[in-house]
Amino acid sequence: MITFLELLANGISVGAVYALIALGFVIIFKATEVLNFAHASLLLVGGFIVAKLHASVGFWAALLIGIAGAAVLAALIEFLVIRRANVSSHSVLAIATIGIDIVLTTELTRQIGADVLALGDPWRDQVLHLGAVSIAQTRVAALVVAAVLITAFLLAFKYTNWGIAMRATAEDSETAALMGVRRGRVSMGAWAIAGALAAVAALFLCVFPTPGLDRSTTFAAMKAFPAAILGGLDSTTGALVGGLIIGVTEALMSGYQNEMAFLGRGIGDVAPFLVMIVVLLIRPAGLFGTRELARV
Amino acid sequence: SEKATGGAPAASAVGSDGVKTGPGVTADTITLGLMTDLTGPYASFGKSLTQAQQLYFEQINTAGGVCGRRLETIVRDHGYDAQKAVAAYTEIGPKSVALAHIVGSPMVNAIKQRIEADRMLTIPMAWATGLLGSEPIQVTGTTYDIDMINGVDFLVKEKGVKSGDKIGHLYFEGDYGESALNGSKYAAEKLGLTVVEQKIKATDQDMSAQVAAFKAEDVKAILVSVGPKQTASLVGVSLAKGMDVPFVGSNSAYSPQLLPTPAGPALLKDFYYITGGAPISSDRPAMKKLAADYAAKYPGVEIDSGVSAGYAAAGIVVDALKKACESKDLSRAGVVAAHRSQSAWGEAFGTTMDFTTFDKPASLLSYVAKPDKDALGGSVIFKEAAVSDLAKEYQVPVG
Amino acid sequence: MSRKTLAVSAVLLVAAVIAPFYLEGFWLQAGLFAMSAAIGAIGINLLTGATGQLSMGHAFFLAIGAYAYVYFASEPGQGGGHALGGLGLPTPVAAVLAVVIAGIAGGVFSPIAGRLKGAYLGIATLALVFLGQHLLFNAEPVTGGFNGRAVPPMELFGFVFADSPALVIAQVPFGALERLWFLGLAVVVCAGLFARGVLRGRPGRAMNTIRDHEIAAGVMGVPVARYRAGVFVLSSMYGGLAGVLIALVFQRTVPEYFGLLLSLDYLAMIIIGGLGSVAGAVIGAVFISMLPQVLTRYSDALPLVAEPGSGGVSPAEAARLLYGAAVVVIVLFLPGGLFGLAGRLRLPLGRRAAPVPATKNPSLTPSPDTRN
Amino acid sequence: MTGPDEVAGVTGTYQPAGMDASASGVPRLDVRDVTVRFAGLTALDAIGFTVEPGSVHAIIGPNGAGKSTCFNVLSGVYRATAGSVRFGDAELTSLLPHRIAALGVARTFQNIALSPRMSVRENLMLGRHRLTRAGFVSAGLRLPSARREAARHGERVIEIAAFVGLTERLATPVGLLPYGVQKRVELARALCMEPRLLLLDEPVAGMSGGERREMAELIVAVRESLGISILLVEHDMGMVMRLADAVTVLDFGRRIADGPPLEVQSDPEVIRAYLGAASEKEETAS
Amino acid sequence: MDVHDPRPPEDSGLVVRDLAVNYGPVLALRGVSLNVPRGSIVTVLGGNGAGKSTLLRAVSGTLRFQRGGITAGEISFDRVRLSGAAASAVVAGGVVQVPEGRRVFARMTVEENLRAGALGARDRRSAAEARQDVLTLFPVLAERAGQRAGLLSGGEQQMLAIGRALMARPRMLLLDEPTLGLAPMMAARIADTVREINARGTTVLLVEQNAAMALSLASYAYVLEVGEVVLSGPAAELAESDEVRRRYLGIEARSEDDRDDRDAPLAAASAGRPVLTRWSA
Ligand SMILES: Nc1ncnc2c1ncn2[C@@H]1O[C@H](COP(=O)(O)OP(=O)(O)OP(=O)(O)O)[C@@H](O)[C@H]1O
Ligand SMILES: Nc1ncnc2c1ncn2[C@@H]1O[C@H](COP(=O)(O)OP(=O)(O)OP(=O)(O)O)[C@@H](O)[C@H]1O
Ligand SMILES: CC(C)C[C@H](N)C(=O)O
Ligand SMILES: [Mg+2]
Ligand SMILES: [Mg+2]
Repeated sequence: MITFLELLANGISVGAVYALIALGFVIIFKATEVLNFAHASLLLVGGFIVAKLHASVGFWAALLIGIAGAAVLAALIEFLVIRRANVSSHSVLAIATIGIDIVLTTELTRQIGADVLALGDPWRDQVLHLGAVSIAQTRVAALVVAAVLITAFLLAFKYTNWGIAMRATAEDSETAALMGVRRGRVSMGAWAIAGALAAVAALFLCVFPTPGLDRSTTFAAMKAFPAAILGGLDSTTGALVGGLIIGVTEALMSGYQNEMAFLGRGIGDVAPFLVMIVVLLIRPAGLFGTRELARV
Repeated sequence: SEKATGGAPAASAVGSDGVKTGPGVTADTITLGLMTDLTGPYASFGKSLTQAQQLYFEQINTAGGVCGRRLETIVRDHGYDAQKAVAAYTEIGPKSVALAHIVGSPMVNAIKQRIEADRMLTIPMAWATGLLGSEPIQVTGTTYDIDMINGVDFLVKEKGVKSGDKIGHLYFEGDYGESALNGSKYAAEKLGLTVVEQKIKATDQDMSAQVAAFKAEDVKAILVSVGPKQTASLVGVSLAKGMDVPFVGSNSAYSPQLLPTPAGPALLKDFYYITGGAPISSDRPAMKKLAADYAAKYPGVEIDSGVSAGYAAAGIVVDALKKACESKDLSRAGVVAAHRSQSAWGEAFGTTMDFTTFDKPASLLSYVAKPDKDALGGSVIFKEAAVSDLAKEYQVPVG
Repeated sequence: MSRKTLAVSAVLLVAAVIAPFYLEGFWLQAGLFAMSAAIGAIGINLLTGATGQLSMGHAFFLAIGAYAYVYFASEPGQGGGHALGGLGLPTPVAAVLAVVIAGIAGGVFSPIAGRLKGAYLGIATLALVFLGQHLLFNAEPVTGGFNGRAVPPMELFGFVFADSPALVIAQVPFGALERLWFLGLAVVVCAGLFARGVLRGRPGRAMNTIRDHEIAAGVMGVPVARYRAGVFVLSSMYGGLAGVLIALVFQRTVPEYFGLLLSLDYLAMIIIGGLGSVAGAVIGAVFISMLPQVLTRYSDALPLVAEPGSGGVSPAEAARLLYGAAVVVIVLFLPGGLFGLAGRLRLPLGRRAAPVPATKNPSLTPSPDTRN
Repeated sequence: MTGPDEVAGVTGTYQPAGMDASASGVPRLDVRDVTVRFAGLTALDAIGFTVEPGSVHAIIGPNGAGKSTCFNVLSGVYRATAGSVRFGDAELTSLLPHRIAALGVARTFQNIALSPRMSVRENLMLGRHRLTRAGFVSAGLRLPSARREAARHGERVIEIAAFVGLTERLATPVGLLPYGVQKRVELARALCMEPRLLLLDEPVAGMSGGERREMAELIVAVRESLGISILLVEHDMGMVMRLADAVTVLDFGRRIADGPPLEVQSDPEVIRAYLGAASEKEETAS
Repeated sequence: MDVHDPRPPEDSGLVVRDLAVNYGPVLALRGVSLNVPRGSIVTVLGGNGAGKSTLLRAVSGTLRFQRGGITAGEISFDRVRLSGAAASAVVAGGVVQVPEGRRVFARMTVEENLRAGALGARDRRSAAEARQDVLTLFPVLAERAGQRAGLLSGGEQQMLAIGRALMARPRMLLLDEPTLGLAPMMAARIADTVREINARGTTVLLVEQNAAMALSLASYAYVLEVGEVVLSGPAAELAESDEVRRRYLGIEARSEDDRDDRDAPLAAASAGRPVLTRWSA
C-alpha cells in the first residue's frame, strides 16, 4: 500500500511536469491549430539559458532570462515561419515545426555537447515527507505551478478578449482580422507564451529527480504528446488531466514492472501510449477535447 | 573497369618488400577505420576515443610507423544510428585493414555479418556478451556480465549483502543492460540473492518510480547498468528518500560530468563502478604518460575513461599489425591471425588479456572504481583488479 | 504520359541500369537506401498526401516488414543466447508474406485509422512506433531482441542476392549490393507504377475527396471508413516492402533503427518531395536519404563541414541542419515540394494549368464544421 | 393545412414526358415521423411527406427550420432519432451514406463541397464511384477491366458535362471556376451518380438572376429527360413555384403545410412563418 | 427612405479612386472609382467573379489573406486613408465588413462570436449596449447564445454575422451578400435591418446578388463587370434599365409582364441543350 501511494505520488508529481509541457502544445494548438513539434527544442533553449546563466546572475534572474529567451525564440518561429507559411493544411505546418525542431535541437545539442548541466534551483534534492510517502519538493512546486497556470489559462481563454481573439484567429484568421484582431500579435503572443511555458516546464524537467539538462532532455517532451492528446488537444483542463494520467500510468507500470513482467519489461514507457489509444478509441477527440463538428 | 566494390573480396597482392597486402594497405600506408559517435548519445566518449587513438597513431608514425608504412585513419561518425553505421562501413570498410574502434553494440551488431565476411579486425567500444564469438571482433577486457558478477561478489564480500537479501538491478533495454543482467542473475542465484529487475529506456530521465519499486522490495544494494544521467537520478533520489544502500555500476554507468550536478555528493557517497580497464588516474607509468601526452596534445580537454580505453584499443590493433608484419602478411586475415596469436597482452595498461580464444572474454579481471572529484578522469581505483570465483565458473553464453 | 515524361523516364531508367557498373559500393548502398525510402515514402504519401491522414507510425510497418521477412525466411536456430524461431520458407514467399503481414498489422489498427484525423491520428500512430520497439526488444524468439537477427539473402530461382557465389559481369565483380540494386530498382518501379495507377484511378479520386471533403465523399458513395482503413493497409504494405528491402541491404535487423526519427524522416520526405504524388515521394526519399551520405562523403571538401572530431559542425550535424532547414524552406517557398518546383521550371516549355488558388478551407484535414 | 392523402392525389398526376415513372424504376420516397434531436434542440419533429416518382418536390421554410437536416437524414449524414424513411423497399434511416448513395440517392450541398484541386472531369468521375468497381488492385495494376470501365464511364461523364454545359471546363481545376459554375459542377456530379432521387439543397443561392434562370432550366431538363424524382430546398419562391409539383413547408422542425404550390403559397400559416406579409410583392423580384 | 443627392461631395464617406487589385497574376479590379457618401446606402451589383468581394476586401485591408494586393489607386473614409492600412486599423476607423459566406467562428459559441465582434470596437464600454441592440434585432441569437455557431442553420449564421459586425458599432458597414441563402421573410428582415442601421447614421455599402432588394434599398448603384465599373447611377434609374433587368433581375425582356415571365413554361431544351438519356448498364 505504501508503495502504491508512493508510486501514485510520484506519478502525480511527474504528471504535473508533463501537464506543463502539454499545456504548451495546447496553447499553440488553440491559437494556430498547429501541433507544435518544436516545443521540445523550446524546452531545451529555456533550460539551456537557465543552466548557463544561473551561476553568474543567480537562479531567479537566470530563470527570468530563460523564460524571456524561450518566449522570444518562439515568437520568432511564429514570425518567420508559421505566419509566412502558405500551406494547404495544418498537418503540413506541423511537419514544418518538425523541421524547425531538428534545426534547433541539432544546434543546441552541439552547444550542450556531452555535458549534464545543473540548473541551480533552490530546492536541490530536498523531499517532502507525507507520512511514509515522500515527494521531491521540486515536484510539489511543479504541481502547484502547473495547477495555477492551467487554471489561469482556462479562465483567460474563456473570459478574456485575448482568449476570444486567439480562438477566432485560430479558426479563421481572415475573418478575425475583419473583427479588428491583429492576427500577428495574437498568434505571436500565443507562441511567446508557449515558449515561456516551455522554459518553466524545462526547469521542472531538469531539476532534482533528474540530474540536469542534457541532449536527451527533449525526448522527455515526447511523453507530453500522449498527455496532450489524451486530454484533448484544445483543452487546458485536458492538459492537466492528461499529464496526470500519463504520469501515474507510467509510474505504476514501472513500479509494478515485476508483477507485469509478462507484458515485457520496460512497459512503463509504452503504457502511456496504450492508455492514449484506448481513450481515443472511445473518445476520438480526447477526454476533454471538442469533437470536430460535422455538418453540411 | 576500375570500380572498387565493397562486395567482392579484393585481390591480395604481395608488395615489393615481400609483405602480403590487402585492402587498406599500400606500399607506404596502412589505413585504419574509426566508427565513432560524435553527435549521438555517446558523443563525449566517442570524441575521447578518437582523439586518444589519433594520438597513439601519431606517436607510432613519429617512431617510424608499422612495417615501414604510415598509419592513416578514416573517421566516420555514426551518431549511434545503425543505418549510418552500415553506410559508413560500406564506405570505409573497403579502404581499411582494421577498425580501431566502433562505438556501441547495436552498431557492431548491424555490421557483424560484413565484418566476419571481410575478416576485418574490429575493436568494439562496447562490452555486451553478444559481441563475443566472432573471430575478427575483439572485445577488450571483461564483458558487462563478468563485471556484474564481480560486482555482486564485491557487494557480498565488502558491503554486507548476504544470502537471502534482495538486490536491485536497474538496466537499459538493449544488449548492454541485458547482458549485465545476465551476470547479476547468475551471481545472485549462486549466492542466494534475489534480483529485483527494473528495465528502462535510454530516454527515461527520472528514476523516482524505480526507486519506489526498489524501496518497496527493501533491496540491500543496487546494481546500475544504465547511462550516467539515469545513474545520477537513481542515486540522488534513493538518498533523498532515505534509501541508503551501496550502488555498483557497469563501466558505462558513470561519467565525471556528473560530479558538478546536484547528484554529485550522492555519487561520492556510496557509488562504485566495475571496469575491466584501469581508470586513467591509476599510477601505472603507461597511464601517467598517456595522461601527460594527451594533455599536451589536447590542452584543456577533459579526460575521461574513453581516453584510456581508446588508447589501449589502438595499441591492440597496432600490435596485431606489427605481429602480422613479422609474418609478412598484412592482409586482413593475416592481421586477425596475428592478433589471435597473442595470449598475454596489455600488462602495461593494467589488464592482461588473452586473445587466443574469441568465445570467452579476453579477461575476467575487474577493477572496482570510485568517483573522486580531484582525480584525473573523475575516478580512482577503489579495489585492485580481481576475479571472483563465481566469474571463473561462469559459462559465457555465446551467440 | 506525355512524350517528354516518357523520354525522361527512359533516360533515368537507363542511367539506373548502368549505374552498378560504375558506382562504388558506397553509392550503390546509398542508392539502395534511397530505393527503400522511396517505396516507403510512396506508401505514406498515399496516406498522408493523397488521403490527408497524418501518420507518424511508418517506422513500425517497416519494422514489421523487415522482421517478418527474417522470421519467415530463417531456419529456426540459436542466437544471442536464446532460441530463435523461423519458418525457413523460400525467400520470395517470405518477402510476399512479410508485406502481407505488414498490411494485416495496418488492418488491425484500422479501428483507429478509420476514425481519427489530423493531429490525433498523428500521435496515435506515434504510439505504434513505441509499441513496435517494445515488441522488437521483448519478443526475442521472433525478433532476436536487442541483438536483432541476421537477414537471409534473397534467392530468386536459384540466384542469390549476396556476395557469394562470386559473379563477374563485364569485368565488374557483382556483389550483394550490385545484385540487390537491380532487385531494388525493379521493386521501386513496380511500386511506383502501382501507386500511380491507384492515384489516377477510381481509388485515388475517392482518396482525394476524403481528404478534401469527407462528408461529400460518403454521400457520393465512397465508404469512407473502409477506404481510410484500406489506404492505411496499403500504405502499411508499402512500409513493409520498404522494410524487406532495407533488411536485405543491412543484412541484419536491429531494433534501434525502427524508431521515431525514421518515421519523421518519412514525413519530411513527402513534404520535401511534394504531397500526393509518386514522383514527389521518390524525389523526397532520394533527398533525405542521400543528404547525410553526400555530406559525410565530401566532408573534406566542404568548407563549413568540419572533420569528425575536430569540434566544428560535423557532417552528420550539417546534414540534420540542412534537412530541417529544407523542410522549413519548402513549406515556406515551395508549397508543391521539389516535384512542384520541377513542374514550375517546366512551365515555360509545356502548357500547364495555372496554379490553383488557395481555397478558403484548404484541407489535408478538412474541418467540415465551416459551411464552405 | 393539407393531409397526406390529398398530397398524393395532387402530386401523383405528374408524368414526365413520354415515360412511365413507376416502370422506369424510380421508387417512391416515404418520409414518416422523422425526428432529429441535437443536444437540447429538436431540429426535426416527427415530419413526414411523400415524394412521388418522377415529381419535383420542394421543401421550404424559414432558416433553421430543418430543411438541410432533413436532407442530411435522407443522405445518411445524420441519423434520425426516430422515424422511418423508405425509398422503395429500402429503409434509409439505418444506412450509412455510401449505402444510400448505392440506392441511387444523390445530392448537392448548400455550401459547395467539391475537391478544389481536382479537375472538373475528376470531380465528375467521383460521381461514378458507385457505378464502377475498380479497387486498389485493379487500378494499381491497370487491369484491362479497370481501363475499359474508366473509358466507358469517361464517355458518360462527357455526355453529362455537355448536358450541364461544362464541356469546355472539363480539364479546369474546380477551385478556379466561378461560383455559379461550381454550383453546376455540383449538379453534374450528382447526375453522374445516375440517381433515381436527386436532392438539391439551395441550388441557386448566391447566383445572379441570369444564372438562376439557367439553373432552373437545367433542373427542368433533368426531370424531362431522366424522369427521376427531385427533392428541392430553395428560398427563391419564384423558382419553387415554377418548378415544384408539391411543396412541404417546415417551421421549427415541424411540418406546417404540404400540398401543391399555389395552395401552400396562400396558406396563412405559411405566410406568417415564412413568406411574410411582403411576399406578394417580393416574389416577382427574386 | 431618405433621398440623397446622387452626386455628393467627393470627400466625405467612402471614396475609392482608380483602384486596381490583383491576386498574383490575376487582375481582379481595374480603375474602379466609387463613392459612398456619409449616411447613404450604395449598392454594387455584378455577376459572379465581377470583383465585388475583392472591392470589399480592398477596403477592409484583408486582401493579403488571399495573396492579393492593391496595385494602384486610393481608398479613404472620411478623408482618412484606408488603402495600405492594416485590417485592424480599418476596423478602428469604424469601417466593418460582414464577409461573404457568413464566416462565423464555428467552434465558438454564439455569445463568443458576438464578443469577437466587439474586439476591434473603438469604445469598449458601449459593447454591452451594442449587444443589447443586436439581440433585440435578432432574438434567435439570444436563444442560441450558448450554442456553437457552426451548428446554426445558414440563415441563423447570417444573422450572427451581421450581429457580430454591429457589435463594433461601425460608422460604415460593408455587407457582402447578406441575404445569401436567407428565407424571403428573413431577407426582408435583413433589408429592414439595413435600412434601420442606416437610419441610425451608419453608412452602408451593400453588395448583393438579390438585385431587386439591393436596388430598392440603395440610393445609388454601381454595376461591376469583370473588374470594371460599367454602369452607375441612382438606384431607381438603374432598376429600370434593360441591361440590369435582364442580367441581374433575371427578367427576359422589359416589355413582358413579370407574372407572365414567371408562369411561362421553362423550356427544357432551350438554347440547344443536349439531351441526356438514361444510363443503361
Ligand atoms: N449537427 C448539429 N448539431 C446541433 N444542431 C444542429 C446540427 N445541425 C443542425 N442543427 C440545428 O438544427 C436546426 C436546423 O438546421 P438546418 O440546417 O436543417 O436548417 P435549414 O432549414 O437548412 O436552414 P437554412 O435555410 O438556413 O439552411 C438549426 O437550428 C441548427 O442550428
Ligand atoms: N484568392 C484569390 N486568388 C486568385 N484569384 C481570386 C481570388 N479571389 C478571387 N479571385 C478572382 O478575382 C475575381 C473577382 O472575384 P470576387 O470574389 O471579388 O468576385 P465577386 O464579384 O465577389 O463574385 P461572387 O458574386 O461570386 O461572390 C474573380 O475572377 C476571381 O476568380
Ligand atoms: C559506452 C557505450 C558506447 C557502450 C554502450 N553501453 C553499448 O554497449 O552500446
Ligand atoms: Mg439549409
Ligand atoms: Mg463575392
